[in-house]
Amino acid sequence: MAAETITYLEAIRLAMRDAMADDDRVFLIGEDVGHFGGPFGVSTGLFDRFGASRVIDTPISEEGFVGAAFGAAWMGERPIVELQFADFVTCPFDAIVTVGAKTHWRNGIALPVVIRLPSGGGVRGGPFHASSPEGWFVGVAGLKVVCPGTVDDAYGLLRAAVEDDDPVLFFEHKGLYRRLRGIAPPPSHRVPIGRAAIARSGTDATVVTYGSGVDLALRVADALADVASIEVIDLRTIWPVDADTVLASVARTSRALVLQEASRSTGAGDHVVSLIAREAFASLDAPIAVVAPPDTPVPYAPELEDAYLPSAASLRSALEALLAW
Amino acid sequence: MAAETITYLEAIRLAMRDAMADDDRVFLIGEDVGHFGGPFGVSTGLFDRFGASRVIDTPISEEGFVGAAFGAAWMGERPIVELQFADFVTCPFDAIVTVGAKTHWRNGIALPVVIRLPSGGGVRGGPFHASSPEGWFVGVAGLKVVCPGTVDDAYGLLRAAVEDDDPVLFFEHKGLYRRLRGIAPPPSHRVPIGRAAIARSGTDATVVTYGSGVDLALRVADALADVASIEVIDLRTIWPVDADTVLASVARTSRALVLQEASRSTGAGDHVVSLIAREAFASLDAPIAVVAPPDTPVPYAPELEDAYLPSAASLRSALEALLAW
Amino acid sequence: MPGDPATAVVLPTTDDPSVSAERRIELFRVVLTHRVMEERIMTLYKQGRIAGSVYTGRGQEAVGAGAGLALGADDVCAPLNREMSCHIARGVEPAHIFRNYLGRATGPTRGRDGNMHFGVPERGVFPLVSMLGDLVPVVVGAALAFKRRGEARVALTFFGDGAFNCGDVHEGLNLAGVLNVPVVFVAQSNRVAYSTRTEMAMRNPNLSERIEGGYAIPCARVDGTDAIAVHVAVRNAVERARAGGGPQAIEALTVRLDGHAAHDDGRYMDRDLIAEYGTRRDPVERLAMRLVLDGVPRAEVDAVRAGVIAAVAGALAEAESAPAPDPADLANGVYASPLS
Amino acid sequence: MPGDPATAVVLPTTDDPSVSAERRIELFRVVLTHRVMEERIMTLYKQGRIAGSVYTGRGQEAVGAGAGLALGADDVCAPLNREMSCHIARGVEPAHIFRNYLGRATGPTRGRDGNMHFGVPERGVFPLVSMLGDLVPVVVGAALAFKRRGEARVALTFFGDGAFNCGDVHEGLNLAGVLNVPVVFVAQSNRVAYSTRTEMAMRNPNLSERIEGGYAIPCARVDGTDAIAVHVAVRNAVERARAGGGPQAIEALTVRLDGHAAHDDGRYMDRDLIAEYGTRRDPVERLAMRLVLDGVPRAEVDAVRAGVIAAVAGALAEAESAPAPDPADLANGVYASPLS
Ligand SMILES: Cc1ncc(C[n+]2csc(CCOP(=O)(O)OP(=O)(O)O)c2C)c(N)n1
Ligand SMILES: Cc1ncc(C[n+]2csc(CCOP(=O)(O)OP(=O)(O)O)c2C)c(N)n1
Ligand SMILES: [Mg+2]
Ligand SMILES: [Mg+2]
Repeated sequence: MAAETITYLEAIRLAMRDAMADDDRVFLIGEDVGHFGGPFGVSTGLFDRFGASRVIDTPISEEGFVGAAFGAAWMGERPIVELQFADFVTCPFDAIVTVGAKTHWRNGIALPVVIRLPSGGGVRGGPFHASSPEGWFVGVAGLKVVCPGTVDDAYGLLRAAVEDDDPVLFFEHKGLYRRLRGIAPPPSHRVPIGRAAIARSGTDATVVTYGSGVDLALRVADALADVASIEVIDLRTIWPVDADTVLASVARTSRALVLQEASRSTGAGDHVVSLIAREAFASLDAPIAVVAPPDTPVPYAPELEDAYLPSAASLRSALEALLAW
Repeated sequence: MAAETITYLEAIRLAMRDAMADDDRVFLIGEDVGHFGGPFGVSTGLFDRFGASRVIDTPISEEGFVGAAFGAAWMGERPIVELQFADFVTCPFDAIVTVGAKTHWRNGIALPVVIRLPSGGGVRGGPFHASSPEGWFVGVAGLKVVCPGTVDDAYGLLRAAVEDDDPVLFFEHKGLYRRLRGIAPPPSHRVPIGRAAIARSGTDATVVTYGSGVDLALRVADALADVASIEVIDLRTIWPVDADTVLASVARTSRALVLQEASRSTGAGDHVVSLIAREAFASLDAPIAVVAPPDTPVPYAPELEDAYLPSAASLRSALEALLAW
Repeated sequence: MPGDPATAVVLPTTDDPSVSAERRIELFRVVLTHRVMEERIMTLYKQGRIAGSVYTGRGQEAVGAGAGLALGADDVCAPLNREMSCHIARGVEPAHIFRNYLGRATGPTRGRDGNMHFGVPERGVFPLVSMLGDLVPVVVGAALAFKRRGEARVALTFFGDGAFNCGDVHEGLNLAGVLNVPVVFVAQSNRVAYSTRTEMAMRNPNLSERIEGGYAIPCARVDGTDAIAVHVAVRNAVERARAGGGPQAIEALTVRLDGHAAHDDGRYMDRDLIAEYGTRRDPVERLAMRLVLDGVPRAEVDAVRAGVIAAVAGALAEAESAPAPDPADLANGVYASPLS
Repeated sequence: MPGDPATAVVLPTTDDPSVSAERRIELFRVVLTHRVMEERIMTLYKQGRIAGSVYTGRGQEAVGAGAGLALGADDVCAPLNREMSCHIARGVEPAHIFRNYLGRATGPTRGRDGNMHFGVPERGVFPLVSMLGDLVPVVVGAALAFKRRGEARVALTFFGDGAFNCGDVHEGLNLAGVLNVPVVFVAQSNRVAYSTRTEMAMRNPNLSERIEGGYAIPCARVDGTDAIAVHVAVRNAVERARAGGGPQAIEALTVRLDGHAAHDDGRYMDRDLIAEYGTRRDPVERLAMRLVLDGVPRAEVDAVRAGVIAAVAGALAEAESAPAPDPADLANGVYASPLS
């Protein structure tokens, strides 16, 4: 009998459900997360199962309910906050980088809050519903930033994030919600925060990526299997970055390409390029390549968005250039 | 007769005064900028000279008055907004990166707003009054980010920013306010946005820096003059970066060090390291070095802040290591 | 038979003598155009010819129309998702709106943004920004510019009852009062925000009371399905603002008849409200009934309807023939002053 | 002669019978400790022994004291710059506060933050965050935790009349009402924000009216220089909140007697208000007068004064002997769960 498969979206829902079932301190808060199940239906069914004190609908007040999540965490709760779109993280930005990020360092109070941010393009969302704003939090001391790129990680990283004692920004990719399927992980499954994965082993070049880039990189690496052996590093946590895994890979392959969906000068890209350039200088046989959209907002029209986003073709040609260097 | 000298702070005031005198569309808006002259006295005297419709005190509503500045700019005004501390840019973050950054690209409406942000440490301000948050805006399409490091540039960049048709974030360094002195620039003085300066020519290594790093780099370069010839590039505009000037310098020197006051993984550092690593790979004789504080908030206690901030000693030893590589 | 005052259940709009016969027909045309355009857009969406999301203003068309027609040519405004009629009232061409939905190169955002996320600078219309509340401070700033320059112009925006809970709205309203600028706020109290009923999101949902009490900004409460009532209230507010009376507000009571967006069937809505507002208070039919009561010949009303339907069809055909955007152009216009 | 009811101009506090004699003396001790500590701190600042900024609460000490003593041991709070007395009321040691001002390794922030920017987790005190308004949602969330768990605990915070204009305060107040959580807000209406008089920053400066009208949260207005009045009002609010009555608020009317911070001489302040509040309504002397009228022997009042002065001096000495922080420790504690 084939094991049951679930989508990336269902893995997130399952992780919330299991975390809530295991621990009374876990609750979900956000706009329309209750009877409606959230804009993407990620929380469908949780309100019926756990009731209004565990799945809390809020007014349109991101500064308010994100701040409140930190206050509840101060009292020992473990809230999960849903923002309707990652783009709206600009609204509670202050609460996240001020209260969330600095409190433990300043005063020793742990604030275990997970903020779920549906991000990414390919859904014709345009400049306000398709962006990849994770880069704003790379470098912010006190925050952790995770970007699952697989069904397994969607479950395992969310469970680990809820159990983590720090604020964790959980960027879930809207384009992967229903596209990725995988076997439902067991309730014990955890993916450690701060550890990258070797998603595919290879010897000729390393693609460092995360989120929607993982599936793309794996597909292209497979397509190139006849010509080259490509290693794919899935960062999983983009801040703080797992430098050891990245550098060990580049030491093996001597060639690195960073792939991201965030526009060229945002995201985790420059941070990772900088890491490799500084720490793996001696092993590099070619300049580090980057595949990322240009530095503009995400465009709406299909013709534009398709050209904007990294594609198998753009990644492939960048890899070929890197290998040929 | 010696020419009159003014401070960096006075240069900013003078630039505002001259811009307001030259152009009725220019006005200053912010908290306590009127009769009080702002928390640092930068606008002292402007209220008396220009009156309440040119120097506008606001309630404590950063989202409100930053948004309003964009609305006024839509109608053809050229507002200068003062935030009391750059740290508080987290509060109007949304208005800046959403309305300010995206409107021209989306819809062709220019929004010429200058936001003045007193940033930086050395004044015992602690985690909320001493930070260097400019890195959040590096990479944000539609914004321009300038960080004057000299009296001349404080004047010339502010005049250019006010005349620019895009939103410009003007990070003025509190620690330089009264420390730097220079000859008062003529009213015609402008420093083009988007152009770096070679603050000091050299042949053995390039220090790329901005803001408070400029003075520090020049002092250390002078101190090392007997042992090495250090070039200092003052980025002046940190987004978009003047890649040509940086790359040309590194092509000449083959060694690069990026110096910034922002903590290690924030600021412009990784962006510049990435640029050099990707575009000047073939000319590099050593890994790119970075001198920056560790990834923590800015500490308050003098013992801690002094250890935290880049110093002549830390820069010098990093340069020596770079030269010895 | 629809439109027959003897048998119809629909409530006619108010009969305010200050609103001329021509203006009444204009209101009807605008409200109806909004309705018909969105019907076409929903069809196109279901056919997969419009990508992304579609938000309609069904049941609320009178608010944007009444407000939009209350503005003068030099006034400016910032409509949201539910106020396509405000664009139309401002003279924005239906074909231009369709071009935005269809993501065409010659549309207002050149395919860079979709649906109602666009402005029309030459018509004084600022582009919608998704982040709720952001436009409130923006119009306050526009009005500040008018005040500083002594121009007799007014800036206007809308916000939903859900958005009233955003910090930006609070800061913007307060700032408007403190600066005493010529701005008009139109609150769309449609009793819901996405799936959340307004009374679940605030203890006191009487926005007019709160705007007057909290911010000391005069705020009239009107039936937002009555285009003539809205128009009179906004027109008076605009004139007070223009005359130096400072910020003004109107709370328009409506009901969102569709779901939040095309993917949402709105099953959580109050059925009684929908029944009442979808029939007796249908903004289009209320105006039609008013025209009939005014003695406008039935044939003339029908001719307006036919004209609108034909114009919308023509506009859509025009928009569909517009060119697709060119990806090579994508990075142009990030900056108004590009760096050399 | 000061303290003599026959000749003194100072107004005694109210004489509420529900406040015991011991509690009155406790209030006096807390208010006076706040006053004396800040006097020492200003001296240290002028001597260059405290770096950065110093903000005092002179004239407002009764608010933090009255509120802080109204909380139970398990309640939590988030005081701001002007409420050192709230810390003291919560049992935070004066030496601990001094250690923060002096940036010592054993202070509450281990030298990482200065002046009033600290919390004391073991006393249920959340650290002040500079960004005004941020703490309002935070205490709402703490109260939400209490409600969810069925704990009879209360969370309390303060905000200034200037901060009332911040979006976060609006969102937090509304959220408190909608969630109906046991939280108490204390508005410090001291008529000014930095250099900006409150009436210049809002059209309607009556915060109690606005909190009741806008957010439907009961809000009593009290004389914030009267520690007993504040205490009774907050105590009642805390008990209502604890009993399930949902959010409560108090507006305390005070005047900031010093400038915004040590570098500011406050020359823009209303001289008449300062004169009135600096003498007749001095919070310390109002309590002292109350004690005298209550029949507390003069010697006993003097002994409390002397005790406070000695205790503060001792605390300062203790703090000054505390070790300086070690830069090698700087990166510790960025994370509660450090990555391996
Ligand atoms: C800051 C922010 N949060 C959430 C959203 C998602 N969102 C879009 S419209 C909407 C409901 C708005 O309700 P209301 O203001 O009442 O307007 P209505 O849709 O009823 O016209 C929500 C939650 C958003 N656009 N911006
Ligand atoms: C968001 C934000 N903007 C500006 C400041 C700078 N600031 C600190 S205190 C203050 C005045 C606060 O006034 P109020 O809330 O009335 O409190 P008070 O100082 O009168 O006690 C200002 C403007 C800040 N801390 N946070
Ligand atoms: Mg609504
Ligand atoms: Mg105040």
